[in-house]
Amino acid sequence: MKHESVFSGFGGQGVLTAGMILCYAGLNEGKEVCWMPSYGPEMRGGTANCIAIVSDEKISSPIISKFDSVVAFNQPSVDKFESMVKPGGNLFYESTNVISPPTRTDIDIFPIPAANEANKLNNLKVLNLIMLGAFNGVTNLVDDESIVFGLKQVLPERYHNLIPLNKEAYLIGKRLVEDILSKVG
Amino acid sequence: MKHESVFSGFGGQGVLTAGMILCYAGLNEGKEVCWMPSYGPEMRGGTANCIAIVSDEKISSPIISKFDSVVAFNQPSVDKFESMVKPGGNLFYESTNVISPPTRTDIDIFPIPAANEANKLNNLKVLNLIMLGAFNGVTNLVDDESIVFGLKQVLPERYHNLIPLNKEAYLIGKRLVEDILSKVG
Amino acid sequence: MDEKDLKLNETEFLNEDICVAEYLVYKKPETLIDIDLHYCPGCGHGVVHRLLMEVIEEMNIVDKVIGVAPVGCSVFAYNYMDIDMQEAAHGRATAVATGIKRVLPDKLVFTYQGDGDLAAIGTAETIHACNRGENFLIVFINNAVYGMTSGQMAPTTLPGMVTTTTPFGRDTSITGFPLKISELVAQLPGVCYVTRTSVHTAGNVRRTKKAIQKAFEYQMQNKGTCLIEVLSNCPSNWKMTPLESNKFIEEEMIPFYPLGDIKVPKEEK
Amino acid sequence: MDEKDLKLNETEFLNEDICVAEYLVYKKPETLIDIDLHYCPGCGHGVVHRLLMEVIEEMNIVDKVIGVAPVGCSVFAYNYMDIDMQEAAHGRATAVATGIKRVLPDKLVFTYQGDGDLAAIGTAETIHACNRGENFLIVFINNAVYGMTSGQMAPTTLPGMVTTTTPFGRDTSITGFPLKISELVAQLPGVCYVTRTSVHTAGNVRRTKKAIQKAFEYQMQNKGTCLIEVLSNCPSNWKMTPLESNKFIEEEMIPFYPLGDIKVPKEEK
Amino acid sequence: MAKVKGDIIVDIEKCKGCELCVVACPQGAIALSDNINKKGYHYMIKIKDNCTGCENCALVCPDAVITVYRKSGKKKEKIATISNVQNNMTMEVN
Amino acid sequence: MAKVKGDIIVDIEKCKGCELCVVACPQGAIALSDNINKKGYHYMIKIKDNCTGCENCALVCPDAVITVYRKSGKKKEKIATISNVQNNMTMEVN
Amino acid sequence: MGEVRLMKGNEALAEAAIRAGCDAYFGYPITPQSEVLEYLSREAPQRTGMVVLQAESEIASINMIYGAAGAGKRAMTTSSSPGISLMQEGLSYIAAAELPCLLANINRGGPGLGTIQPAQSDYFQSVKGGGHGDYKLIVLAPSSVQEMADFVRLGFDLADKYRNPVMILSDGAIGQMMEKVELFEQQPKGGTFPKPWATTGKTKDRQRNIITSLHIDPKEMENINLRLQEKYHAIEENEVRYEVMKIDDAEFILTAYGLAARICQKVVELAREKNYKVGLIRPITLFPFPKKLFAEIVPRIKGILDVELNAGQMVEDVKLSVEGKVRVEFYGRMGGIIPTPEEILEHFEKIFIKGE
Amino acid sequence: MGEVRLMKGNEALAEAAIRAGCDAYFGYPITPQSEVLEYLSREAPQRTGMVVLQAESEIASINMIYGAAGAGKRAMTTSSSPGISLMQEGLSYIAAAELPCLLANINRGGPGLGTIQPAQSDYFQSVKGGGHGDYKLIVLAPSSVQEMADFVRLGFDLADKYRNPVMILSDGAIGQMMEKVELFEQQPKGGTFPKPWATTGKTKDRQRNIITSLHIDPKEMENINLRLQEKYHAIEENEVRYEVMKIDDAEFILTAYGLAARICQKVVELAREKNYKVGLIRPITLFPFPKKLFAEIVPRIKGILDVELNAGQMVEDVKLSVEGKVRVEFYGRMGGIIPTPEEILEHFEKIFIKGE
Ligand SMILES: Cc1ncc(C[n+]2csc(CCOP(=O)(O)OP(=O)(O)O)c2C)c(N)n1
Ligand SMILES: Cc1ncc(C[n+]2csc(CCOP(=O)(O)OP(=O)(O)O)c2C)c(N)n1
Ligand code: SF4
Ligand code: SF4
Ligand code: SF4
Ligand code: SF4
Ligand code: SF4
Ligand code: SF4
Ligand SMILES: [Mg+2]
Ligand SMILES: [Mg+2]
Repeated sequence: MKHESVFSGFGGQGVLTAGMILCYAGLNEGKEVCWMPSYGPEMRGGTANCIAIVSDEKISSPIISKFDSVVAFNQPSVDKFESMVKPGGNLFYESTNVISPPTRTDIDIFPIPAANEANKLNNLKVLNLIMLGAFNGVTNLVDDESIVFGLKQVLPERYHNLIPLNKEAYLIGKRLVEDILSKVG
Repeated sequence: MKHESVFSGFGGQGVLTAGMILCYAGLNEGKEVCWMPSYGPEMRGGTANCIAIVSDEKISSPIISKFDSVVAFNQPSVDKFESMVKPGGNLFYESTNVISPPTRTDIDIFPIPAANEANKLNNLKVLNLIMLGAFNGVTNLVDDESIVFGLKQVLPERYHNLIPLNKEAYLIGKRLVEDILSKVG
Repeated sequence: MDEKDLKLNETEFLNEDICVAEYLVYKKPETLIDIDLHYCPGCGHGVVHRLLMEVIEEMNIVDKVIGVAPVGCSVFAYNYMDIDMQEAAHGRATAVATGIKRVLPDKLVFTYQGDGDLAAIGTAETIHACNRGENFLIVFINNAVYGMTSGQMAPTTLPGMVTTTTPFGRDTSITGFPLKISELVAQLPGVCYVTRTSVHTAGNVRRTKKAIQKAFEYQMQNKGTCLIEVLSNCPSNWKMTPLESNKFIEEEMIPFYPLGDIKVPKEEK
Repeated sequence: MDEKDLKLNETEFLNEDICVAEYLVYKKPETLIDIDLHYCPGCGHGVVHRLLMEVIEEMNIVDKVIGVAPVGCSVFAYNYMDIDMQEAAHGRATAVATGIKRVLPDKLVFTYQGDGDLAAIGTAETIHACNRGENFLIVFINNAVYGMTSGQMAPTTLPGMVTTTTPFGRDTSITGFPLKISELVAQLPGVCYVTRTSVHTAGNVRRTKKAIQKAFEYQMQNKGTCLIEVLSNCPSNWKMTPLESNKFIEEEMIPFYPLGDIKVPKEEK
Repeated sequence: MAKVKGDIIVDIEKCKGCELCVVACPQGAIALSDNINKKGYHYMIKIKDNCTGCENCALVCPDAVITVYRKSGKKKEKIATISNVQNNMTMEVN
Repeated sequence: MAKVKGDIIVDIEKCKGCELCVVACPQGAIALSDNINKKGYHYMIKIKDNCTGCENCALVCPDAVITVYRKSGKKKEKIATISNVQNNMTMEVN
Repeated sequence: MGEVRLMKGNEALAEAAIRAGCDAYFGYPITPQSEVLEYLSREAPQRTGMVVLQAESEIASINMIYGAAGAGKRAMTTSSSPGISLMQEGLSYIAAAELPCLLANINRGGPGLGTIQPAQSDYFQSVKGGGHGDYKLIVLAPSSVQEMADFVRLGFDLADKYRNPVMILSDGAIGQMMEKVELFEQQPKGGTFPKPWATTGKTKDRQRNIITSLHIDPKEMENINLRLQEKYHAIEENEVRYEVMKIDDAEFILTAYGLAARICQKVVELAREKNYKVGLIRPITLFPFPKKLFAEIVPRIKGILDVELNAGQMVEDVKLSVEGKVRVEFYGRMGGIIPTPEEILEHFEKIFIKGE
Repeated sequence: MGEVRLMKGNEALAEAAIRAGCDAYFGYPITPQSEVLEYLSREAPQRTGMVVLQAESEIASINMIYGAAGAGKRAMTTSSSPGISLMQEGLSYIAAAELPCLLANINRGGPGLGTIQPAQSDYFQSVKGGGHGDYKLIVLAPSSVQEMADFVRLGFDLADKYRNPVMILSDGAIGQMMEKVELFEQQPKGGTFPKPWATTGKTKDRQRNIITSLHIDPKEMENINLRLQEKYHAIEENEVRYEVMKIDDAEFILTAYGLAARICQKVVELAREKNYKVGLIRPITLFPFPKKLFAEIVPRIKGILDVELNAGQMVEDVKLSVEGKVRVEFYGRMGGIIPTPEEILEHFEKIFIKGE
């Protein structure tokens, strides 16, 4: 099993962190993982993305052009990565921010109104965990406890009080896709 | 015809200039010439030398290890260059300053009391022209007028009044070897 | 919400009798190219870019000016300024400017440099260009941090200030004190004009503009090196909102780096 | 004249009852290795070398001292000083010294640098080592010229002075004014002691020695950077006899570079 | 509402919502919108009609997105065409 | 001749004839020899017997070739062996 | 098993420096490697008392290394391409003075200011000598975060063993990516190699120590050079390291180092799926280069495809190793572009299978 | 015939710079090339109004060149090995920004501070690229004082033609020796190539000009690189220069550049006296290297002896050119030692005649 994904959005939306939590979760389960950020000055108010690979075997190339899943937090990310989803793969997108949604028919597309849900939690920062929840709700790549493990690794000690909130957001994301899946399935 | 020589002595004795005058003299006669100084911090109170080549044909290697003539202004120069005179070549040395004179028998050796003669002219600076005179007196490599041409090139305009004195020194050097040669021959 | 709504919403107060060319009092200069600046929200670099272009436009010297961009957040300055520009290696802007000005002495040259660029890696070039009295303008953006590389200590970082390379605050016993490079170069005889300004309030923006204009005038008069140090913010790396960052300038930066002229040409003293 | 004569000649005044160990008052230090110095006749480098070694010997700190030689005429300093030494790249002696001192904070470190080395190519390293207050001694030999490379202009060359690269005299409008680097670094808070001395008379030699000793003491007390600027001669490249060169120091150098303390530790002011 | 003397035009797509203009405005005439632009920023909007055309907001704006008009006072001499304003703005001034 | 109080030993082979010691000597006790050493320099010699052992000459000598003795005054405490002096010097001090 | 962590390559390198007993780090920020200085500033001084100093420039850094290494300490700096170019004079001095120390170049796309994306365009500079004079660095090319850590320890050991500077030549992608890394145990600070030549203050029981690269007499300088060349020869004999993948039955060899090798591993997998007998040689030491391995394998193969993130640099060493005895082709992308495995495979097929 | 003078190599280079219409020289003293700055300080400003400025360092020099060349002027600097190492970052920037300019390296023995005697140990640095990224300098190797002068004009012309930095790679001996030189006529200042890209102040009739090497988007950066590589290819096609001596009937080829080639001319003479059929190939352009000439001559010869004043650098390009088809041997001296013709001949005999 190897799952190759990319998380993409505005700088500040927590896309890098989302991918990193996923990798820590994989690590927690003894898997091979690889996380590769885009970096540099395009971060200045621009977009950011990271590749996250979770695999049972050793990972060869960390550079990939086709993804099992794309998690897009904004319009430019949808525009950029839609074509890079492998046939049969998943595209999750933050639907509040995206005006022209993806159109491919050979992949599974999940619109996630994460910003709305985050607003309900009164904390826009957890948007990324909602997206991650949606992602893992579909892929079932890692266990929920591993996500919590990942959260602990990624959040500085002084913010560990926010773990429950983040977990809640994660579960909301999961539930959102379960709803979608149940409607579809 | 190609004549390969080296002029060697203390810094300040004018050895580089002597070689340079010779090269200018060669140039004046349409010959190929090459002048190569030793350079760098060994100049600080140390020794200096230059290779001077005068030739009818194009000069290939400017780096040579055997000389037709060696003109040694002090003891270290005799010590260093005696062995590098080609068999049948010439070794001129400033005899006032040299305590252990050269000993080879397969070359022509000319002790030149240039310092004494320079003292007589009340100008130690012309020692180099005396040595050059000795050298050219034996080798007849260039004409006397060409030496004067060389002097003009080498001396800054404001010292051109010293040309007669230098020429005199040169002729003294020439005469010194003529005396030696006449005694031998 | 669709696009129509948005436009309506934003313009309901618009006074059509005022917003006409006749009453225009401020618009950005044409020489400031109309594309998005890549700077973070609130970053002072944008203000200084605009001021430079305003002065150049108002003085009508576009065809005379050659700018030198540094390596730092403002490395792309040449993307925004509609003038001839060169992008210099990190720290070498004043050497590059020397090269330009010496061969084109009738042109007006300026460098635009950050504190890392000018006061760390470029220290030798800065000091020697100033010491030679190179007749150009150095615009020095002091934001007390390496912006572009994400917030490392700069020579101008304040004592105790947290940066990514001084995670426990700048310890002057290890890294030394902030370098007041303006005060240093002001002592060099070749330097004609050194002033420290800021752009965190409208008044200071006005003063900075005036300084830039003066400096170009001095350059036209061949008076020697001019250096304008602009205290600027780096909200991203200071980990502050733009508003907080301006407060920091007021409360922390200015007390350490007092505003005002450090050196003016003799006849004006 | 043979060798016998020579010896006799030189020793006829020798007083055998005075020249005995008991009455010895001055001999060169053991740490100054007994080989010929490669310097030109009369060159001040030799004096400063000797003074350093005298102080180190007298303070009994040979096993604590690490010296850093520059690139310049004194590049071979390590040939003469019987202490551990490193030879630094041109201009980088203070960076090298920083590397040494930071890993061996209990040792005593000094650099020995010429004006080209310290004030031209090494400007950034000089300023920043001083600004960090690196706790070592910088011995700065100002001979107003690049000695080793045969007499080019140095940053400290006097206005109008002829060098091989200012054949018509230093034109300050082209090359700038002499850089008073001691005055510059004296302003940096990390710097504890800056003084300017010379070695052209016996009195000045004594004062220079005292300064060196003080600087080592301050270093032992962790007071920060000490810099001793020694005005020195370069008869060869000034095209003067040693005596003329000392007169030049007196009459031209000192008026421009006044002798004396430029900065002393606070408590001693 | 105060007598109108000045007004501003904001290039909202270029605004980064830094709020510096907001605190610079002596009239309290402007604020950030609750909406965001394409870049994801809350952009600046006028919230009152009391602008005096003092230029402060434009001066501090790092992104040079504000154009200022003022009815009173002497007219500016050189007035050029404003072609910069993005075409998704309602107003065009020629 | 003045009462002898001091004296010097010069390592003549290392002397470079710079004359700095000569002008530094308050007694005028030293001068350059007409002879030259192996390096080609006129070396310094004593010309008078009025040395006071003031050390000036030794202090200014760039080549550290001068050793100074002084009879009057307090004795130096640590006196080490002088092994440096070249062996073509007449005197050896142990 | 050592501690396992998920780390960025740059962080792993920094953590490994602490654990390898590094005494001093001097560095100047530059993307994509600033994490090294940042991590060390945060972690190192408290843990081992290691000196961590942000220098005023790369030139200062490399010369601080010179000083610290000359004082017998384990010293290190890191940078990325333009910064490494500035260190060339210092590096030549360090190599000449035979000072053991460690450098890392987290290569980004050049030339000039270029881009901050990963590249391998500094191979020549690292391997042939970007500074002046005949000298060699030992060059290690990690291709994983694990190796970013491991090669720090190996690098310091090789440096000490041979009194030679060691360069870890990595790139922006490996520096920035996070992978699982098993960390080795804390080593004694300063390592265990005796350094009797170091300048630590001359004690009575020994002669003075001098660190220098100046030998004004050409004979002496030639002797120094001969000694250096001898050392480089010994390194070539003893320290060649490489990794191979499926070369036993290979008809074609892919060769690549670092990040490009990671990608080529995937290419080998893809190629084998298509039944092409493709193997991979990944030089780990770029100097010393695994010449013999290439020479040996030549008779058994039909062609070599060298893949690099540059315009063709290591390929010269491959060609020099095979001496014209087999076809050597090159595929490279530049300026920070990273080719995909599919793209490389396609190129491979084009030249070796479809025989264009 | 032009004016004939007896000049030092360095002086000839300086004089030629004035005559080639050089607009600006920026330099820092270093032995054995300080005469260039000294000569120009004395002569240039009065004669042509050329700017001559002693910079505070080599780093400043190279970046001043950048500025002046970017302003469309003929700009030049010179240095020797350690100083050239310091210029590597700047050179990479200049190559990337495609600024025409001229450099000379009067090579001295390295590595480190080394010696000031002549050497050829900076071949790799000049030809392979001592700076970061994939770039090439056009490298000219004079072997006489005459060529020290002539190559300045040629160098400026090539630089302007290709918008590429040109390096004259010479050495201390050629820089210091005096020979007869015939000087070309004074050329127009600044040369005659149009430079519409230069930053001279944006006039209304054109877009702004930008000199930069930054292209943060890797695709853009790759395109820049592809364009550069194309240019280098064109240079390889058009600008190869070399000199041959008695190669028509040669069984053995000596190959050497610069000073070593001068010595090898004598070796050929000596060898011919002994009836060995020896010829000489002297690459004049080191990049572009005369690969084709070597490839062509291979079938006719028995062996090549490459002679350099280093540990073996150009020999790699010779080997890459002949692709293993003929034996290539190397003879080198290092650290400023210059071999005599006799010594080289002896070595030649040992390996090729006596067949050791
Ligand atoms: C030789 C070199 N070293 C380091 C860097 C990395 N670098 C880019 S910008 C920068 C510092 C920027 O700080 P500053 O000059 O203060 O500008 P700011 O971004 O704060 O405006 C550094 C270190 C580089 N590009 N080149
Ligand atoms: C990088 C580099 N640039 C230039 C040189 C040449 N160089 C050697 S010494 C020197 C200047 C010496 O002058 P200074 O520092 O004043 O020392 P002095 O000889 O006068 O005592 C120069 C430029 C060098 N060795 N290395
Ligand atoms: S990082 Fe700082 S200096 Fe750079 S653009 Fe952002 S706020 Fe401005
Ligand atoms: S050149 Fe000058 S500084 Fe150097 S040794 Fe001679 S006199 Fe002293
Ligand atoms: S012009 Fe003045 S009053 Fe009007 S919005 Fe701007 S700051 Fe407020
Ligand atoms: S200052 Fe400019 S960018 Fe910032 S909120 Fe106001 S209009 Fe927007
Ligand atoms: S010790 Fe004093 S008195 Fe004696 S020779 Fe020396 S300077 Fe003269
Ligand atoms: S000062 Fe020293 S070197 Fe100079 S003349 Fe006197 S003894 Fe000789
Ligand atoms: Mg900054
Ligand atoms: Mg000096």
